[in-house]
Amino acid sequence: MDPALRRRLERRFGERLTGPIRQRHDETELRIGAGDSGEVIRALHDEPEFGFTFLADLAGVDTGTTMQVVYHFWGASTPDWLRLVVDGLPRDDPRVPSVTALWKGAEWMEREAYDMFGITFEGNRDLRRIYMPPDYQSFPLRKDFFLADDAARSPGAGVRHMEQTHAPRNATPAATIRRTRA
Amino acid sequence: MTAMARTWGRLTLAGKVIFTLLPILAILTIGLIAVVVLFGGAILDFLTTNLWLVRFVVAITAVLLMSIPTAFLIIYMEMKVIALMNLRIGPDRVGPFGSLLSVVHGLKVLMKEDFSPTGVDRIVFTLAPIVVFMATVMALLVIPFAPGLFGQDFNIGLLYFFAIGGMSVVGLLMAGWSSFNKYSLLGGLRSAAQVISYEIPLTLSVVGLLLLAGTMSLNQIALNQSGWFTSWYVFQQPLGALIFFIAATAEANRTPFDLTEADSEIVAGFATEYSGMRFGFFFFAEYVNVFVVSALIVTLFFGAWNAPFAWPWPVALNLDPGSLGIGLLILIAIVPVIATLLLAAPFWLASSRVKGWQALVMGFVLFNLLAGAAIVGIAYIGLDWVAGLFWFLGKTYVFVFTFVWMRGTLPRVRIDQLMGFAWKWLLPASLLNLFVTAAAIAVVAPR
Amino acid sequence: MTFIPGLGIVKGMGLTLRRFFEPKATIKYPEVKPDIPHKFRGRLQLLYDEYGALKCETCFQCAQACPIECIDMGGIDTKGRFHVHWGAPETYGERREESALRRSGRTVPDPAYAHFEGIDPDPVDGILEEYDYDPKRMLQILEATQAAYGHLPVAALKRISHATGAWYAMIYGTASYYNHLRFERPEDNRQAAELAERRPTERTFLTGLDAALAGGPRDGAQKTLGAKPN
Amino acid sequence: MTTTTRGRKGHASADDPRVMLDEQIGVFEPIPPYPPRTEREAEFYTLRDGEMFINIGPQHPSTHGVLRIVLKIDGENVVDLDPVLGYLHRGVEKLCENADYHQAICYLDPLEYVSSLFCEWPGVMAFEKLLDVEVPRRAEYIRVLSSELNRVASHALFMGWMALDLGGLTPILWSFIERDEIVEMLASLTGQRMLFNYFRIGGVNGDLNHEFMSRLGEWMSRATTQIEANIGLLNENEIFVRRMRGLGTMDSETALRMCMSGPNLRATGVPFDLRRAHPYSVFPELEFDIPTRTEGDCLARYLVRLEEVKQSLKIIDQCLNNMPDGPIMAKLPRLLRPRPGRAYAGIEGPRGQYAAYVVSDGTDQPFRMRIHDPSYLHLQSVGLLMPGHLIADAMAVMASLDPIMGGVDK
Repeated sequence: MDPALRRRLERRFGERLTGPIRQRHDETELRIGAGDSGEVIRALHDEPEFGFTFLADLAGVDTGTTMQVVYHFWGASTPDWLRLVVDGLPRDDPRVPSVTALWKGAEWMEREAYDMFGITFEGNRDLRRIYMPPDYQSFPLRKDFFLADDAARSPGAGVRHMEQTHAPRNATPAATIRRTRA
Repeated sequence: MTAMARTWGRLTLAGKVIFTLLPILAILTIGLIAVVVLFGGAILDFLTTNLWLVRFVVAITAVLLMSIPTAFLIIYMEMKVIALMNLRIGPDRVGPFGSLLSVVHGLKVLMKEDFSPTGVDRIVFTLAPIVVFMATVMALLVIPFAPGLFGQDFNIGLLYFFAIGGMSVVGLLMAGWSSFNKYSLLGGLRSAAQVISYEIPLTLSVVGLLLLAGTMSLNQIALNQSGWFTSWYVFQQPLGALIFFIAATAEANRTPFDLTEADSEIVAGFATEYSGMRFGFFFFAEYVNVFVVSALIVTLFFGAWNAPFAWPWPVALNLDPGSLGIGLLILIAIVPVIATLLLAAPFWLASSRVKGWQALVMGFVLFNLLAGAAIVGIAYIGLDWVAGLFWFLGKTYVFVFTFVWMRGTLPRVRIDQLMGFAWKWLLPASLLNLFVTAAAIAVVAPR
Repeated sequence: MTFIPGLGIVKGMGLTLRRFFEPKATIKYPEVKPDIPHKFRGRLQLLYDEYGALKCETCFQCAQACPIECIDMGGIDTKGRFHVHWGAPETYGERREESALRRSGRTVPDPAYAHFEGIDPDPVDGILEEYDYDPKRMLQILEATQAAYGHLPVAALKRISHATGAWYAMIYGTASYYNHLRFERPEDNRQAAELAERRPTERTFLTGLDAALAGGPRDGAQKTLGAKPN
Repeated sequence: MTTTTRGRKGHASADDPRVMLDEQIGVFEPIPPYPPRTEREAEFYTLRDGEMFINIGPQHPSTHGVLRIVLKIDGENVVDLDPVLGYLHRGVEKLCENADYHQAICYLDPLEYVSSLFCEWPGVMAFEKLLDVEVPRRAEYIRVLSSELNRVASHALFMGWMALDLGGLTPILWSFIERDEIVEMLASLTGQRMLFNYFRIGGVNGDLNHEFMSRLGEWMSRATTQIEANIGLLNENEIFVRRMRGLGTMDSETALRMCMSGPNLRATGVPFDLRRAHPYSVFPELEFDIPTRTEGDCLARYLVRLEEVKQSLKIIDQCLNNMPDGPIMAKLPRLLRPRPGRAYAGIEGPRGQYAAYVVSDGTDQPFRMRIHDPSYLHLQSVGLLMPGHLIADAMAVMASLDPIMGGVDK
């Protein structure tokens, strides 16, 4: 835990935060909206008081109600991991600016998030599916995905009632989807 | 009529061909018998006057027959030697120490389906392995295995060798082009570039040797190196021998110059689409080629069939078994029995637990071993071609082992390094070798 | 790298030649068995107690806990009354989802199998009675069931499984093996019907039974399929 | 060959290729068979004069798994490339979300099957952070000890593959002998040779035993000399060094922008090692160096890994000397229900930063399990390193980055 980092972050991004800065173990969590993410990440990367030059991870999260993009940074200025949660993306059309201008290596991580969650990263020049076949329709890591629906629709697969097992006919999605306040 | 037509229609293509050929063959056989009966004497006369024809046919047959066991042997060597260097055991199941595994491989490729993939150019695809194999086997014709034991003594033997060696690249190109596969195409083009580049240093490196020897006949070159091992050409042409060895490695597509079949880059090169006996031909050709190249290195630089030392005393084995008369017959009948009994006696006397028949078997085996050794020894001393073959094959397999050893040790070079090495280093070095040799000859022994 | 060109290569050749004579690492497997570590987990075996009885009580806890569901077991329950088995792979999905939900503290949305459409069990009971609950005559049972319902409902398959004692997986395998057996009503699964139309070669193997099930006479079926009499 | 099925007599067999072909072979189907989705894809799949595509994989001797790379080549020169992933995709993250916390660990093992312990560790560490578990010190030491052994095994295999992709047959077998000894040793500790499944939430599965210790001691006594002898075959070989030096060069700025980590980043001169940069476990108590090189080429990556092996041996030695006594598992309830929260844990593996981000919703299953694998990001940079080199070099570059497809396709 690094309270100095917390103070610095509050001072710099105070009005942009959509939630309190949380600190637990060796992690500091920052929560912003989709509109601010580009500027905030650039500031974290460029400004010497932060200097988070190492993008440790980029992940999409489906909370069941909204979409998130979660970045993890490492910088020499603090012993903590910095977690940046871009929160409150709509589930039907989640969009965030890409960070490929700062970290070209984020391209594939963004592609993966697009493939698994359908999150569109504006500015990624090569945003297409990476794991799933190109004609695949759905986004497997979303919470409303139960089994491989496309696979069951493909010719030769005789497992249609298996598919229904995982999306029960008389159960409304609201009762089945797992959701949390992440 | 319809039944016949239906039968004909059910035959496969091969069946149709054989069915057509069989009557013709029968008629030809009858004709041949008639010719032999009628003109047998005349033909015999012709053959005795033109003995070179008989010699040629026999040589071709012998070379073809020996190429397959040679390939088997070298394939086994490759498997076993590399395995031992890898700290593995290698083949050890079929035959003693797994030595029949390569034979089993040969039978396996024979039994596989003769398969050509969709889209290949069938004719060229089928011809390519034959061209490669024939080019390799034909080179064996001029190798002098022993005094008097060679296919053909051309006075341009070396030139013939290079010409035939250059022909195999045509086969590789044919295979690469006709396979309808990009890996094959790359492999074929690589082999063309590589073999053509390395032909030049290969040829130039022996020019100095030719100046010394004054002949291109391999037989004559072998004769020039008789006596002690100091008269081998490697001591007069060390640089030439080194260049020849390196260029020959590239010519035989062996590691570290095996770019044509670099399995980690272009899957199997020109042989990617081949299977069964067609692949077998490539495979055999590669290993026969290793033998040919080693044999040529031995012939040119390492004294061919000559022993490294001159036989210190004059040998005059004048055995005339006929002079013994009836004694010979008695000797043949009695000596084995007596020798067996004599050799069995110590075993029988040594331990009471050894049964009589066991001692006799041991004695017989010992006698056979001794007799075999005696016969081989006498043959080595008495027949110079046996001694020559012994030394020639021994030296050749040392070089075959070296090739295998290099394959077990070295990684592969890159294509641009390969070409750069040929043109920037080997070619100037071989030219230097040529000039130095010529100058030395001009200074030491001006005509 | 040294300044003498080729020295590294020569050194490497020397090393391989030395290794050529060194003892080898190969274990000649069938003759020589490698010594397996004491703690090795790859060996699956059931342990016996000192009286020679199996220690396993068939509590299925291991099968339930196995995350990749590789444990498939059967036995007699602790009271020695029933032969029980932990289902075949096809049933894992169903069982798995419910148990997972239950364990995670959420409500299970449906009782087991309730989301399959219900059927009138009388026809299938009659068929089972007719075939004497004989699992060896599974194909006839399934064909008769399909004739009765028009397709093979899951509930009917479950009922057949319970009544005949055959595993659901085996019945499912039998049913999915034959082309003329189907799991959906033909009108529900338009795609499967289209697919079947596009595969004329396979349909030539259909029997008269299928033609009868499809509702047409035998000759008519042959005519539409275009199969020529030989 | 313009045969049609209609013109032929007799029965058409399904095996006859001519039945399937109604036009002449020779025209390739356009790749891809669907319209391009991005500008980059459209640009890549447009051929200029003299260029052609060649598929490396998914079945190819040197793709280290089922990877397919579409190379655009001009003669032997690689112009551009497009890696195609997903042949080994199992959806491990989704599987973990449907398993409870104990079960999820066993899904992490097969991610990188040559260094399984490093895949378990971040997951276990993240779970421990969620549960606020204090791991006993002995367990931490055992973790460090076993994982450093696994690092040596992984790097040994890397050297073999590296040589094999350059055409050398022998080093791969020697390094497999080395790896086999370590793996047998770990099998006597963990119970399995490859997918160890050894780390548990709050500790490890079993204590050190006599068999493991005797094997380890026997191996440690000759490990250094044996590894030295093995690498002598490659390190001094002119052919090897000439092929590797100056190949696939990357500077430190680019490496950071490509999100690289581990030896590949250290080969460019950045001394970034999570064991020091973000200390975890007992690494602050251990002494070791972070080997770096500044060249950033394939040879540097190779040599950095060699140095790492020596450092690992040093760490193993210290672990054995400092091994404390005590329990190997923390006291934990059988059913784990962490309170809702998020945790991130990253460790330094043989290939770079392995990490896991876990979201808990208060049930016994992770709500979201994100697995971060370095191979994925390193494989991405082949697009930067390969173009301009030859096909043969493309393989060398890929081997030097050392991606494992099990981790790339999660």
